Amino acid sequence: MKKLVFLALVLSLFIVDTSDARKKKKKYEVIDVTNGGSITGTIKAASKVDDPVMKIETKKPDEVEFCGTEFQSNMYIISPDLGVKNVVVALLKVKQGKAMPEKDYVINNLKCQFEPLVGLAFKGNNFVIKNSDALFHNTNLGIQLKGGKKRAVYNLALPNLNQVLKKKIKTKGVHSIKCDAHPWMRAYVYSSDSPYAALTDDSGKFEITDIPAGTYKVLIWHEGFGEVKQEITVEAGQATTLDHTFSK
Amino acid sequence: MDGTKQSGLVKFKDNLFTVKDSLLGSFIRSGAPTSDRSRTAIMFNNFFLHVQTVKTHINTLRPSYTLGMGLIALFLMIIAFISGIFLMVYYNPSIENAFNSVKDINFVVSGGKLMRNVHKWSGEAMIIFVLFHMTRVFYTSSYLRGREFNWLIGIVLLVLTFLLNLTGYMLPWDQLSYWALVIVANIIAAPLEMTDIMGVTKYFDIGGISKELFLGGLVPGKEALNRVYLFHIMLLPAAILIILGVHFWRIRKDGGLTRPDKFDRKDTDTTYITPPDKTGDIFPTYKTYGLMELAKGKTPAVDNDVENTVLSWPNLLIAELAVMMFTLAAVVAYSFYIDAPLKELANPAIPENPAKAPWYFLGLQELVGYSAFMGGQGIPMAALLGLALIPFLDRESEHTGIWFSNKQGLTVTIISFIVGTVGLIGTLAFTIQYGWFRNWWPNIPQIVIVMINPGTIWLGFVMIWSLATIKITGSTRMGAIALFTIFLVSYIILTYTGTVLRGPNWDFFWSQSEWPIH
Amino acid sequence: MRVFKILALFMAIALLLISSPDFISAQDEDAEYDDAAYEALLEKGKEYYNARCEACHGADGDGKGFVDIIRVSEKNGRVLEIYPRDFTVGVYKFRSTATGCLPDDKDLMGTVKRGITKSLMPPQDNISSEETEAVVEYVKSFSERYEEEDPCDQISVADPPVWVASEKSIEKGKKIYKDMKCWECHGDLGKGDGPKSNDITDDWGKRLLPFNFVTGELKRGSTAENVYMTFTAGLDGTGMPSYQDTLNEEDRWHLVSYTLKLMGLTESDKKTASH
Amino acid sequence: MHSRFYLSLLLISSLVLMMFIGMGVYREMTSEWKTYQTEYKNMLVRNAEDDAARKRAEKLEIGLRQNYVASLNKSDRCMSCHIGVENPYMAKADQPFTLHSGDYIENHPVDKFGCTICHYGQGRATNKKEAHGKGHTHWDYPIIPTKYIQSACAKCHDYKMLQEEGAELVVKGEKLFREKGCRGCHKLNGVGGDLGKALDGIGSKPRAYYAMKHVVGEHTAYNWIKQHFDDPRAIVPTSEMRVFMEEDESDLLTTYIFSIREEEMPSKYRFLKNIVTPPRDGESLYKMFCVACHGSGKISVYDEIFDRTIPAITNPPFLRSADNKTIKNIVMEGRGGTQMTSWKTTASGLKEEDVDKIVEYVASSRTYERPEPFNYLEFQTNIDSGMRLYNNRCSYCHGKEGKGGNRQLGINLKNSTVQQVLDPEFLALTIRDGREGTPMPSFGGDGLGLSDQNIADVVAYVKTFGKKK
Repeated sequence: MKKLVFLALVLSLFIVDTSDARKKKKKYEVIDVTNGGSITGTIKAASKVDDPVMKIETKKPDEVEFCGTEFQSNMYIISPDLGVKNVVVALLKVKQGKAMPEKDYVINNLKCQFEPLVGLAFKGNNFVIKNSDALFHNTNLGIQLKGGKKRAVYNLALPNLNQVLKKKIKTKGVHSIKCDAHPWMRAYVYSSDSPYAALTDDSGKFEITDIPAGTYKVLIWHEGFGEVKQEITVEAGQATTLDHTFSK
Repeated sequence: MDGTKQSGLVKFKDNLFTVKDSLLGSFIRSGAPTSDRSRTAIMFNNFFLHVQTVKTHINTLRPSYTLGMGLIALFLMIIAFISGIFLMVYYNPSIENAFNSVKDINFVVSGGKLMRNVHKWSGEAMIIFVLFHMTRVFYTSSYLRGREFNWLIGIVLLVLTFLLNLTGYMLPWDQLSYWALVIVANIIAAPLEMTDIMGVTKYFDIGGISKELFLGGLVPGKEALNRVYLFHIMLLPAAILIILGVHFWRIRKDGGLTRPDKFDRKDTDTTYITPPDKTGDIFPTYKTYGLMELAKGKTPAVDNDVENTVLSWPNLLIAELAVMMFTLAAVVAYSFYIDAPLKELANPAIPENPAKAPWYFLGLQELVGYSAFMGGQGIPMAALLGLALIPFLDRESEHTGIWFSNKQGLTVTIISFIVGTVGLIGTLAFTIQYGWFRNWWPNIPQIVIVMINPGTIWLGFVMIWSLATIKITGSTRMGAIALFTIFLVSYIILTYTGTVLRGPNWDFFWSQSEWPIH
Repeated sequence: MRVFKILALFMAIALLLISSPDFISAQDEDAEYDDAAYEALLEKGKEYYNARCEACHGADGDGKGFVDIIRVSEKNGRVLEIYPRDFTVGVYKFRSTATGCLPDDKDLMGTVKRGITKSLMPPQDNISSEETEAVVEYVKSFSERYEEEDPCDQISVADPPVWVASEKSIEKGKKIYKDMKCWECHGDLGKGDGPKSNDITDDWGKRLLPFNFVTGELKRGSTAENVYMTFTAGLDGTGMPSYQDTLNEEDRWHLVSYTLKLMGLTESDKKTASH
Repeated sequence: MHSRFYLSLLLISSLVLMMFIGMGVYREMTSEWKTYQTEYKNMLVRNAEDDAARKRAEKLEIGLRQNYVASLNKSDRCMSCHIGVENPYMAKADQPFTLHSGDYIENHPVDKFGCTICHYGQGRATNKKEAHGKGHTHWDYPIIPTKYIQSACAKCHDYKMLQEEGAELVVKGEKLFREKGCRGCHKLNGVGGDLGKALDGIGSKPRAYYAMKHVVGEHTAYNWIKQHFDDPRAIVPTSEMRVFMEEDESDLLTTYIFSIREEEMPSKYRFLKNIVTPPRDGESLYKMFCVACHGSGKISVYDEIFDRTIPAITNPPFLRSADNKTIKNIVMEGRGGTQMTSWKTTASGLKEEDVDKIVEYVASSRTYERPEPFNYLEFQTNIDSGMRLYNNRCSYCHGKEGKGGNRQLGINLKNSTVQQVLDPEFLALTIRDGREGTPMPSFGGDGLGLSDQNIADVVAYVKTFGKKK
């Protein structure tokens, strides 16, 4: 009997072990962060950039009525003192730290636009994809790769009004969202595998807190300006400043 | 001597004032007959009436005996003649204008369309009623007792009826006409198949020559149209009129219509006859007369059955008048609703698919599908020959005047009808389903197919069947009934098959609605 | 006795491992680092790839071989521009896994063997199963995605219900086709000419044309199961979304019926065609 | 009287006959055109402006009207119903009384031209159904839809005049006909390709000429042609016609098609002053005969209709390795086993000088000098090695036996042109350098790594295809 128990134990160990062995990258580990550092800063643009107006071209007359013929792209929302909104600032490859936020990320198809335009999602939660239009939308979500390529993550059909789908967030990085039925629709979500990611506010400010001391790689990404990666060292209990100025 | 001294002018004056009466009197010499004597006289004295006997046997007047078929056929012919003359006024027999003139008859001439319909339908109905008439004559054994010759004349009339219709079909020069002409020309050229088989076409091309004679060239064109027109309006009508005269003459000479040897009057007979009025009766019922002493055979009065005859005026004449009006009314009513077909202008480049002969020849066309020679000429000739020989091979005259001869005759008719229907449908179904020799052995010599094809096999079967009937029943009349019944059934079934069941490429279809849309 | 018990224990473990579906992939992942057999397999795959695939898909698997774009003019004159697949991204259309998932190895092997005749990828009719496996392993090695992600489970497809392609089902499918807005891309008559058909791009930013059903030739093979799988899994990398969450299984089969009708592949279509 | 049966038969039959004769007379009296004419007369009387006009209107005779035009052999009775066609007061009236639109009627008076010479339909008919020739009326030329009516103008007028005076649709159609390359497959006046039917007199072909099985709507020649342009394979399932229409192009071409007629108009009707011969330079000829398949010729396309690749014939890499003589040879001989037919004068009716012009035009985008020669003849070739290489490297596109097609990207290597007309040097260059803009990769040099010797072997092997039967 004892031997059987032993056998089961060994077996279960082995199985757990094999499934772990597939993960070459260690999973994010939650620890108690005491006296963590923080990063604050402002992302600015070198000069004012005009926010382009985008045209809507469709062959379906009912959509012209519903969606309009053009819209403000909101790509460059720049405050008077040149702070840039909707910039993602995220620490990369964080091995351990505070607990992941538990919050689903809602992608709403509203009036032929995605809402929100740029957002932060945290791995392990769900994408909640919602269609608030009486139109066919599909939500084609993919990781942005180098060279303008994309890697599909979800491509889901939402033909009906008020349809809601829930899908696990399982990938990380900057995802672009598009709707193949309405090629002007676009949105971005940064899916982070650590809780250390932030989005700039209207004045271009952001803050990331409770970071265990150490040297990190930071990603600064903006839809129009592109992305920048930097190294930053966070000291315990200190606020480190990270400013960046995008130029076009 | 006053009278003689009357001046010529006064005489002229008198004559002038009485011209109306004297003119009428010379037309209507005797006025309306009021007595049997005058009724008799009028039958003698009137050219149109004298072809009929003075007294008519009651049997002749019974609709259930004659069914009026011969008369209807006659009246149809008259209607067709009259309407044909009307159409001839407008029709133009040239390939440039034939079609247009028919269109004009349809569209512009007042009543032209109706008249054309009447002509067309009376002509085609004539075929049906000539056949019905023949059927009646056959089943009542009316081809015997001196009537053998008239039977032959009847067959000639049948052929003439076919030819008149056929030539008429070709005149509008539309697609139907043209392709029917082509088919007929090919049937005429059918001996080509035989000469080809014998390998003598090079020296003796009888089929080709006949075709060329008929068309007036190698392809249907204006010569063919002229020829057909000539046939249709002159040669064939003249022939049919003359031969029809002989036909009637023979009826009169052969003692009128047949009747049973033992005739019983029925109470219902009074529905059809007016009994003789006895005033001035010149034909006592107890006397018999031979009206023409040189005439052979029996005149209706010279018989022991004289008490069953009634005066032709008014009995026969009313009957004839009624049938005439009936025929006319029926033809006009039919023509009012159903238009005679007229398709597109003849176009030699675009064959009709299926190219069909007129419906009454589609039985032949079905047989032509097996072998051009046998179907087009061999089998029809054999059938006509068989029909012509019936009165000479069956001489049992005791059944004359009785429908189906006797009970056995009716049985033979029914059995032959069933055997004919089932057998022929079976043969056709087999051929349609499995094809024939050519489909099984593509390299088989054509002569085998000419000799052995569904048509000839059926012909052989019919012969064997009627011989067997003769053997079993010991009666040639029964054999004749078997033969004729199957002939009739075959004509109907083959015609139906060719008309309804054959579609494009002569393929089999249950109905025209299944034809592939073209 | 003891020896026997130890033996039994090892056998039990071995049995369990084999029966576990994770075993093979586990093997592979490990093998990438330390298994010489795996290296040999890759080498073999590379050899095959360089001989038969490289001209189109490129030596680096980025779809930029010497052949470049292949253009196919459909019968209605629509010219499809076909770019050989870029393996570096690791996105595949013909999967039997849910949307966003890596394909099952069997999917890839099937595609290699069958070819995609519509896109002129020739079928590899005389390839052995080891060669297939090898070349698929090699193709997989182009994308780091295989290192990052877990393969998903295959979606199981039962045999098509008997009523698929029946008149009634076609009618229902037609309604779904309308309600699901399939026509917006694929057109009312399925000719790929809907109002959205000109605006669609794939994940590489290249213009895409929606499938023209009338051609009757589905790239992954024109069977009912494949059509069903397309609705279920979607075609990743293209505009064709997955309807797995939107339509229930029955409705997807109805849609299959209508699709087959549009493609002229129902029984009655075949009958009229032979007429 | 006792003969009740016959007497009652006589009575009933006579009554029926009378009835039908009466009905026949009634039908004549109330014929369609009589009704229309009465209506027209009433309209005139009602709307008369003064007494004289009213008197004139009242005198209008009701009767069939016919235009007989002897030289056209037309008897048109259309005006029996369309009685107001020349009456300017009828401009706003409804059909059938309305005035003829436009000013055509001024130069084409009805009594000189009739109606059916332009509109077709059955002029002799006196009821609408048969006159318009619609439905099952057994009339070969039903009334032509107004959108194609200009096809009739081209019977008598030259294109310049048509262009200037309001018949531009048929002019556009004619231009399209030249520029869509219709004659690449269809002969007209003896010049053109052999793949399709000759188009001489196509506009006069009767309805029965067309297989109407798949035509949607009414089965007329007009619908057939129009729908066949829109989707050839919907009308003729086995059609290989490569024609792709945009917007109204199919209507324009249909209009032109119905101006190609068999019958010739009498000379006094013809109005040909400025006959402009269409340009016959290389580009026009290329469009007329080649463009339907080759398009611009810059890129090669695998065509699902032909089930083979249509080569790019104007792209520079091809021109670099093929000199004008080679191209001309290909054009003149055609490529056996493919849709490329021979363009010799005897086969296509095209003059040799025209072929020269086409070749010149095709070669005009040649940008490079001849490539570095391969010198094929200097190699000792080994056919076995060529076969191995071919099977390994070429057969996936060109097929094991070099036939191409059938879902294989490569062109047919087995046809007589490749085997006999093209010299090995050309083939070797093609293999070595590939064809940019087409799927044919460069196998030599840095490309897929075949040595010159290998290439020579492959060429030698390819050349053996012609010998095998």
